[in-house]
Amino acid sequence: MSLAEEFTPVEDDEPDAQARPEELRLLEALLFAAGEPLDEKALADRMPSGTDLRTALRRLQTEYAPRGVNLVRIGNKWAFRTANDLAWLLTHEAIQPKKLSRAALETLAIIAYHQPVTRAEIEEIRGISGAKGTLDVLLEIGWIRPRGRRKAPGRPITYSTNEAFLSHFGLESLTDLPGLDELKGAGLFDGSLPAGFNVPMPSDDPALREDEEPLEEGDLDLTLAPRSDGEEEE
Amino acid sequence: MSLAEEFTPVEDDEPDAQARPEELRLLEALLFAAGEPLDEKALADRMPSGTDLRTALRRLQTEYAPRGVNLVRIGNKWAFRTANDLAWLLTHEAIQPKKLSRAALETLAIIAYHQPVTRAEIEEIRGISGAKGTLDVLLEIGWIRPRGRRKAPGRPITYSTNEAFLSHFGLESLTDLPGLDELKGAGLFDGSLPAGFNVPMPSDDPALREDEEPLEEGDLDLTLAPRSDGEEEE
Amino acid sequence: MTDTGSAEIVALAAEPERAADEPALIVDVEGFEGPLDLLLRLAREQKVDLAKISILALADQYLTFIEEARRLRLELAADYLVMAAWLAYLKSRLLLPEPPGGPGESAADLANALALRLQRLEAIRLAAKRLLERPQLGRDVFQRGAPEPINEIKRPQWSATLYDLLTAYARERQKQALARVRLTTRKVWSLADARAILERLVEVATEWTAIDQYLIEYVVEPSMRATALASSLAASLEMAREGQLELQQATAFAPLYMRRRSAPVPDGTVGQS
Repeated sequence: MSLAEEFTPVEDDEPDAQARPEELRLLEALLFAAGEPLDEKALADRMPSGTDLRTALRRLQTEYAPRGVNLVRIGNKWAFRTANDLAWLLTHEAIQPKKLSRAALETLAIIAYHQPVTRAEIEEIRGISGAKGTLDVLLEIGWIRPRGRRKAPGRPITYSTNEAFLSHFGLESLTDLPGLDELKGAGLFDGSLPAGFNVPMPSDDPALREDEEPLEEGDLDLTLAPRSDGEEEE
Repeated sequence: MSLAEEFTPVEDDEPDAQARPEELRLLEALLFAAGEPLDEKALADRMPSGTDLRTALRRLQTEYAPRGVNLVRIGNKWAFRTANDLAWLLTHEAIQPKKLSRAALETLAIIAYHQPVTRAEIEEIRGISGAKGTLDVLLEIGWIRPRGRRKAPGRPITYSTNEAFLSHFGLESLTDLPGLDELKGAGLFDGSLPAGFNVPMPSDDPALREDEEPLEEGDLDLTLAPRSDGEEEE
Repeated sequence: MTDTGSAEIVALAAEPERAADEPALIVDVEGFEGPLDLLLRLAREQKVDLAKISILALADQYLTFIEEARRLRLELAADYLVMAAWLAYLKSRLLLPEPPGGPGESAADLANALALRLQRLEAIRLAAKRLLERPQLGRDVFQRGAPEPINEIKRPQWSATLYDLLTAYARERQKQALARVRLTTRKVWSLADARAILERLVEVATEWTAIDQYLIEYVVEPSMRATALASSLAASLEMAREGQLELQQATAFAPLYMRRRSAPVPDGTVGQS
């Protein structure tokens, strides 16, 4: 049963209701029910003759100004619209399940295990150039962050994963990522690995390493710039 | 040039505007913007947490009661509607309603007052067979719905009205059905009806009754199948 | 319901002015909604409260109507005939003295049940009428004419799992690991490479020179030594055969010396082993 059943309009709440001119009732009904904004002629035609439309519209606009619905003029026409400041109320966030591209997943995995890692290093491990688009995707999703610059020619940016990454993949810390033996045990690597093949022990220690230096101001803007679609690797 | 250009809302006209809670602005914006009635859960979801929805809806309903646009309750939902007495003004907006056949109208009334009810029970009250075509018409208009099956030989489908019915006829709930009390008082709704038919009050409570069981998959398709024209009763 | 029952009958009776052998009409399409509807209209003729109606008189009226319809060769729907049979039965029960302790319901009970059915149908018709008199949406009251749609913001939810991540990592690393092994096996000195280098070397080797020294200068990686030596030996033998250079080696595994041959010699002096 609904909470509304006990509702009965409380009459004494609006002492001025009686004093409100009938024209205002008519105008608000007309403007509410209309499928499109109405011009003054259309309104005048439908209102009782002798109505002072100017005054009535003005009073109605004033009445509604502080409300969640305003009476607005659009061109030469009038319409009710929800108040501008309430646009947020009329937006609905729909969750859209999306699959990460294979390139993005591989790049993310390399960052997770090899962090801090530069774009060139990712490309070397993957044996494919063009990691920029993928990095931008991952930055946009918010699972990686630029954390510093490598002390090397070109001072490339180093990337690491962040807390959102841990949270999404249900990891307490990067040390929870399985090592080579566990990956082998899970059947993810087959037997034909060369001698000396290794999987790094990832660390998300925020302290910069010896071969890293901090990002400068402006670096973040740069790396978060909207990616150009042409570069995207999907 | 429009008269509207010179309009600037006159602040001193509404001294109470400042005192009006923000919740009312949000609620009226939501309800005004929506094309369809909104249920209390949807409203609560959009309102800031801690909002006393009961109080806010009640106050809004009171505020709008004397206006040309009223806040009405439809089942568990709320919507703004033009005031009942202004039909004469809104002839532009009026759509010629499809005229319901006498058979369809009577069948609708039987479902409304006796729900949940089976086709055989409808035929019994009307003293005529062939209610199928009429039921199909009402299902197509969208005022009734199959809601379950009666635990009886043949497991006939039970029908009830739905929210679109309440909305169309401006009923807050089934207890507002016109003349319900008199009809009930005259003992006409619980006379020598078939077993399990002596329903004290019509109810569209979605919970099935003791003598009902749920529809199965496919039941809906069956009952909503396009009616064959031959069976149509108009 | 503007017409009275009798008016309907008159209309019905007057209507079919056609040859007797023409197909008959079905009465209920002519304005009656079934036998109860017909009974209800006939009852109105009695102009009394439905609760006080004479069921006997009503049964008579109904049966008369049916007979009239038959006389006019109107085809009646089965519902009407069933009702006629039932009313004829009821009439006989009502006219005969009730057998004491007879089976089932008394005739009066049956008559009352019929009266109740008629009242119920009338009540539901009244209810339907009042329902129809209510303000209706789209006719009398209106919803917002220009609703403002809710903007949908699509928020992606990424479906990658830890398993996906690990699989991707292993796949990527394995692929590269195997690719690198192939790359190193390709790192050999081909005979052509060796010969090109030797041809450049012999330009300066006018004196006996240990070939190893030159080669090590060129071959940085120790892992390449074997392939470099093998290929250059084969290339140098080839070049000696062509008379471009001379080779000499003191013993097995001793350094291999070579020098450019100043002038062609008919008999090759390929080094002694």
